Amino acid sequence: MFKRILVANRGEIALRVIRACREMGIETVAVHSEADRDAPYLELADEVICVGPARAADSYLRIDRIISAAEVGNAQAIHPGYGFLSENAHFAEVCRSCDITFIGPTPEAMQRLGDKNSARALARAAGVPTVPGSDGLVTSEEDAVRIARSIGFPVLLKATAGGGGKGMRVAANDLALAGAWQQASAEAQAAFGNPGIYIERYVERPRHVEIQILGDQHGTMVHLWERDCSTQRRHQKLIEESPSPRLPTATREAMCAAAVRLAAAAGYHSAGTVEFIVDQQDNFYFIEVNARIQVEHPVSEMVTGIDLLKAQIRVAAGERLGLVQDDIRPRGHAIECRINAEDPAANFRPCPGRIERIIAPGGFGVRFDSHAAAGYVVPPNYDSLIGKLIVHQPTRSGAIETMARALRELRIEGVRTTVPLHLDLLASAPFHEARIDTTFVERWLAGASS
Amino acid sequence: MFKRILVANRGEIALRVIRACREMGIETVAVHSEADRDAPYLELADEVICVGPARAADSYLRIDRIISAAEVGNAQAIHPGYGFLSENAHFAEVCRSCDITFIGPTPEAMQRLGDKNSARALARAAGVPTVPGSDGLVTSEEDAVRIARSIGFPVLLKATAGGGGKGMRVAANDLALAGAWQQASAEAQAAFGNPGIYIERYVERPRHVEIQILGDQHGTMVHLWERDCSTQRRHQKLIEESPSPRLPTATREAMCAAAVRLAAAAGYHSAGTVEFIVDQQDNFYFIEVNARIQVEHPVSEMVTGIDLLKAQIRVAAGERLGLVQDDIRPRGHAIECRINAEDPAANFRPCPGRIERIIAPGGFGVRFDSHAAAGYVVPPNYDSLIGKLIVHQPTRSGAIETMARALRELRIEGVRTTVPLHLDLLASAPFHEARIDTTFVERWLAGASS
Amino acid sequence: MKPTKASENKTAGKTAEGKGADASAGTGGVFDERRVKRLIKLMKRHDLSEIDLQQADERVRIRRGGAVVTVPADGLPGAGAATARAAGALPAVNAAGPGDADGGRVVVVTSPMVGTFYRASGPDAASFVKVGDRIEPEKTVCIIEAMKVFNEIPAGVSGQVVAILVENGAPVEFGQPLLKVDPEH
Amino acid sequence: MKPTKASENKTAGKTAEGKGADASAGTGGVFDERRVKRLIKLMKRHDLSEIDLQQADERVRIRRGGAVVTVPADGLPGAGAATARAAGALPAVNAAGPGDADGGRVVVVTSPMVGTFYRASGPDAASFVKVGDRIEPEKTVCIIEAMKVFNEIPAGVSGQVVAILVENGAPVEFGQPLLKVDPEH
Repeated sequence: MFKRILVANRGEIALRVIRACREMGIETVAVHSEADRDAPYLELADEVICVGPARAADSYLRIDRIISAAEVGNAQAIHPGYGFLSENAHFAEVCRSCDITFIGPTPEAMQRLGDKNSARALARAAGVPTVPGSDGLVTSEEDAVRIARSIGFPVLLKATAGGGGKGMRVAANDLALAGAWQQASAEAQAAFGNPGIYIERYVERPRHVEIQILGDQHGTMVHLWERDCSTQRRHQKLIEESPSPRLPTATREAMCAAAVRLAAAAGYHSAGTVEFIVDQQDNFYFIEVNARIQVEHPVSEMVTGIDLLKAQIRVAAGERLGLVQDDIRPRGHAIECRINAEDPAANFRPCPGRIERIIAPGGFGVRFDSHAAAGYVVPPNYDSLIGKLIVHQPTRSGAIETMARALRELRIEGVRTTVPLHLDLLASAPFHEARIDTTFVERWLAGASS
Repeated sequence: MFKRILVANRGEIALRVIRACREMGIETVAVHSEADRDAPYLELADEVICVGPARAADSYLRIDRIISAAEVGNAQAIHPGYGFLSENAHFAEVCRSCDITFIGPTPEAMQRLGDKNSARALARAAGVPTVPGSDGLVTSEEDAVRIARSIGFPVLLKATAGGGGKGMRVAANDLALAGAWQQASAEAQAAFGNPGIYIERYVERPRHVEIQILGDQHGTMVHLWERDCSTQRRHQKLIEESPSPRLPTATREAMCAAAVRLAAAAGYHSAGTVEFIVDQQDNFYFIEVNARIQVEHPVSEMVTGIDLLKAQIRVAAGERLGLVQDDIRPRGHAIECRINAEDPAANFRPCPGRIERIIAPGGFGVRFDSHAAAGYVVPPNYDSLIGKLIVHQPTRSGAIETMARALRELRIEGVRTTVPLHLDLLASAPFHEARIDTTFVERWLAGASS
Repeated sequence: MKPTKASENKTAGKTAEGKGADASAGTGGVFDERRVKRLIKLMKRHDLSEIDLQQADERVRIRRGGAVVTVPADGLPGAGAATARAAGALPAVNAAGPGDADGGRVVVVTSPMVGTFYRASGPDAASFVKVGDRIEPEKTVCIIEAMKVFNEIPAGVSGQVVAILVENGAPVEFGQPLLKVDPEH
Repeated sequence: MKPTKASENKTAGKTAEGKGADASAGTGGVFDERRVKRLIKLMKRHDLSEIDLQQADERVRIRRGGAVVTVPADGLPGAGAATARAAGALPAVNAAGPGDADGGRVVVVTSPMVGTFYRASGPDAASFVKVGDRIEPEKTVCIIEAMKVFNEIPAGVSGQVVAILVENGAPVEFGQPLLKVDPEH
C-alpha cells in the first residue's frame, strides 16, 4: 500500500481523499493555490505545498508543478479527484513516466473512453446500446430522409464540428426534416466553417441514469448499481439519488450488465461511471464514461455501504477488490443535494465570500461532506460547491423527509446558497412524485416564476 | 398519528426527538428550564415553554409543570427521552389520566420491570437466565456455605438494603466465606440498620451486552440485535458498539430470543433494552430492563438501518410495526463515543462553559448527534454529554479507523472534552483486540498512569 | 412531506425568533448577531424600549427595559396562600442598579408556573386587578390554571398596577411577565 | 489504526500550525484566535519578528515582517533566462508603505515553482550567491530542480544579499521566500 499520496485537487473532494487516507493510515500531501492557502482541510494533511497562484491554469492544472510537488513531497501516488487533471490522459502518462501511481484508470483506457466516437464504437462492439443515428455525415436531403426513417422520428440534426446548440435542429417528420437539414447545414457552415451534419434519434425528456463501476487489476469488475441525476438545471446536476425511481428492475439490471461489459472491454480498472440516457419507454442508450470518481459518488456509498474512495486507492495499489457482485446489495434510498454558494433568487449568481457561521445537520441517516467552516472564505476562482448533503433512509419518501429536515437544520451564514432551491424542489410535485427527467427543473422553474 | 408532541427532556435527546418529529410532519413543543433558555435546538421546535428554574427537580422532573405545558401547548403525546421522567411509572399514569399518550411502555409494564426482584422473577418464569443466587436472605453461616456450594464459587455477598458497595464481599471458597459473611452482615447492620445478606454468583470481568427490543400494541415484538457497552468507567458507559465482538453466534441468538421472550411476558411495547452480563465462558445472565430509549440507541440504528425514534413514536400512536424479525438484518459494525464536557486529564472533572467554536466531522460512515453549536453554553446543572459520535463501517477495524479519523477532525473549543480519552482508548491494546469487559478501562487507566 | 410551520399560539420568551425555511439565511438573516447589535445600539441611542421587525417568515423582536425588577408572583415572603401553590419557584428579587433609568422603577410580576392565565375568577366576574389599582403583596392578581387546578397568584409586591401583560385565557410559561407594578405609589 | 503524524520535512507557509490529537483543544488551544491576537499585540509592542511556541503536539508560530517587498524570482522585467522558466507566476511587486519600518527596506525573492532548492550548480561548485554579495537582476541566485529539470532562478532585483532562507537541498513551494535582498545597497 502507498505510504504517501498527493491530493491534486481542492475543496470537498480533496477533504474526501484526505479522510480516506487518514483512515487507511496513508499520509497525504495536499497541494493548493494561493487562493486556498487558508482552507481548513489543509490542516488535516501531513504536508501542504503551494503550487501556484489562484488561477487554476497556473496551479491545479499545472502538470509540472503537481508532479514536482509529488517528488519533493515523496508521494508514491497522486489522487486527481474530479475535474482539473482527473481525466487528462497525458497527466496519467506523465505520472507513469515519473514512477508515480495515478489513482485512476490507465492512460490507454482513458484514451479509449475519452473520445466520444471511439467510446461509442467500443460500446456498440460490446453490445451496449447507443442512440441510433447515421454512421457518418449526411450528404444530402434524400440521405437525411432515408436515415431518419430508418431510425425513427423525431430526429436530432447535429453539426459534426458543433457545440453550444449551434447547427442543431429537431425534426418530427419528412417535411420538417428537409427544411431543418438545410438550415442546420447553413448554420454549421457559418458558425464552424464546416457544413457537416449527422443525425441521431431525438430522445424527448430523457432521464440521466449512470452506473457506478469498480474494477481491480486482477480481472474483477463489479457495479454498484445506478444513480439518477435527472434533476439538473442547464446540465448542472442539482440532486442525485439511488436507486433511480420508476426504473423497471429488468432495465436496471440490463444497464448494470452493459456498464460492466463496456468497462471490461475498455480494460478499465479503478472507479468510474457509465452514463446513459433513458427514454420514456425505458430504453437506455450509452452516452459516455466518466473515468474518475464523481461528485455524486456518496449516494452509491450510502446504498451499498462501500467506501468508494478507499476501494479506488486499494485497487490503484494493485490490491484485489475482495468483492464479488453478489456482495453488493443495495439497501434503502439515498439522495444528495449539492450545496452551492449561489443565489437561486438572482439567477444562480455565484456568491463567493466569508462564511461567518455554519451549523451542520446531524442525526439518523444524515451525512454532510463539506470543506467549509466558520471563517472560511469561498474563493471566487473555482466552482461554487461548498458542501454535499447526503441522506439515507429505507424509502425514497423517507429520504425526502430526512433531506428536508436536514436542509432546514443546515445553517450557513455569510453567503447565499442553493438550500432554498433544494427545499422547493423536494416539495415540488414532479420531484415528489418522481416524474423527473433532465428538463423538468427548467420547466418547473419557468412555471413557478410565471 | 399525533399532530403535536411535547418533548419532556433536554440536550441531544430532545434534539433527536425533534428531528424525528420534523421528518414525520409532527409539531413539537419543547420544554426547557431557565438554564437551557438559549439552547440552539429550541429554535427547531414549533413551540417553546419554560417550565422552571435550572434545578431539574424544579423543572424537568416536575410532573405537574410538564403536564401543564402539554395542555397549554395542545400536545397529544409526551416523549420523555431518557433519564428525568422516562422510567417514572407514576408519570406515565398521570399522562394516561390526562388523556396524553406517554411514548413508552404502559405503567403496568414499567412497574413489572422497574422493580428488580419482580423483573428477575418474570425472567426466570420466561426461561431467561439470571445470575444464580439465594432465593431469599441467608440466615446463617451454614446456610451461606450450603448455598455458595450449590451455585459455585466465587460468590458475591450483598446487603439486601444496600447500595454503593457497602456490605458487599467476594468469597472464593468456604473458608473465606465464613469471615466474609460475618463482616458483610455487620457492615450492613452498621450502614443500613439491616443485617440481611443474600448471595449470588460473582461474575468476574463480565461483559455488558444489551439487546434492543421493539414492540407494537398488536403483538409484534422484535429485537434489533445487541450492543456491547463493556467499555465503561465507574459504571459510566464511554463507548458502545454493535455487534458485540467475540460473542459466539449461538449465544447472541439465544440472548436475543431471551430478550424477546421476557419483553413479551411483561406485556411490553415501545422501544426498550434488556441488559445482560456475559461471563468469560459466554454464559449470559439477565440484569434489568431499561424501559426507554437509550443514549446508545444510534449504534443499533446504524447496523439495522431502522430509525428507532420514529418507530417508537409510531407504535405509541397505535400503528403496527410493519416489520418482522427477518427484515432486521444487521450490516457492518457501528461504534459510538460519548463526547462529554469533562477533563480526562483532571479526573473527569465536568467542564461546563461556553463553546467558542465547533467543527463537526463528516464523510462516509460518520454521524454526529449534538445539541451544541458555537456560542452554546454547557450549563453546570445537568449531565456533561455534549454529543455522540457514531460511525458505521463494514468491519470493526474499519469502524475504529473511521472513529479515530472523525475524533481527530472534531474540534470543540472552549471546554475540555473526553475526545483525547477516546483516541487513547481506541488505540489501546485491549480495545483494539476486543479483549473488553466492564473492568478493563479502569485497569487500563491505572496501568497507563503508573 | 409536510414542512413544519411556526405554531400560532407561540408562547413568549425568546427575544429573536426565526422559523421555517430560512436555513440558509445569509448576512441579512434574523440570526445575524451583528444586525442585532446594530439594532441594540440604535435602541440605546434613541432610548427605545422595543423594536419589532417582520417581513415574510422572518421576525426580529428586541425589547429593552428601563429599571426593571422581576418578581416571581409568589416569590416574596408573606405572600398570601393561593388555592394551590407551586413550590420551588423562589428566585431572589433582582434589584436594579440606579442610573439605568427610563423614569421610575418598575417591578415585573412573573408567572411561577406553566398554565392558562385568567384575569377573573369566572367569565362574568370582575377582573382581580386593573391598571391603576393599588395592590398589596397578598392581593390575588390572576388565576393560572394548570392540570385542572386553579391557582390564585398573589402579587408579592405592593404598588400601583402599571400594565397587565397577558391576555385573558392565554397560555403562560414559567417566568413569563404577567404585570408591571410601580412600587413607589 | 495508525495515528497520522505531522511529517518531518514539512514545507513552510503556514503562520500558525497545530497537528495531531488536539481535536478537543480548549480555550487554550492553538486555534484560539484571542490568544493569537494577544501574541500579535505583544509582538508589535516589543517589535518582534517571530514567535514560535511549542509544547508536546502543539505549536504556535507567528512571523511578522518589517517593511518587506515580495518579489517573485523571475517576476521582474529583464530578468535573465533560466535553463527552463516556469510561466504564469507573475504577481505584482508589493510595495510596502512607509512608517512600517524596522530599519531598512528588504526585498524577499520568492520561488516561482515547486521543487528542490540548490545553492550551487553541483556538490563541488561554489554557491551562486552568499550573504553580503552585491547582485543584479539577471544574476542566478539558485537552481530549483523540478521534474529532473534544473531551473536557474534569477534574482529579479538588484542590491545586497542580506539572508539566504532555504537550506541546500530542501524542498520549496510556490511563493516560498528564498532570499532577502537590501535594494538600497
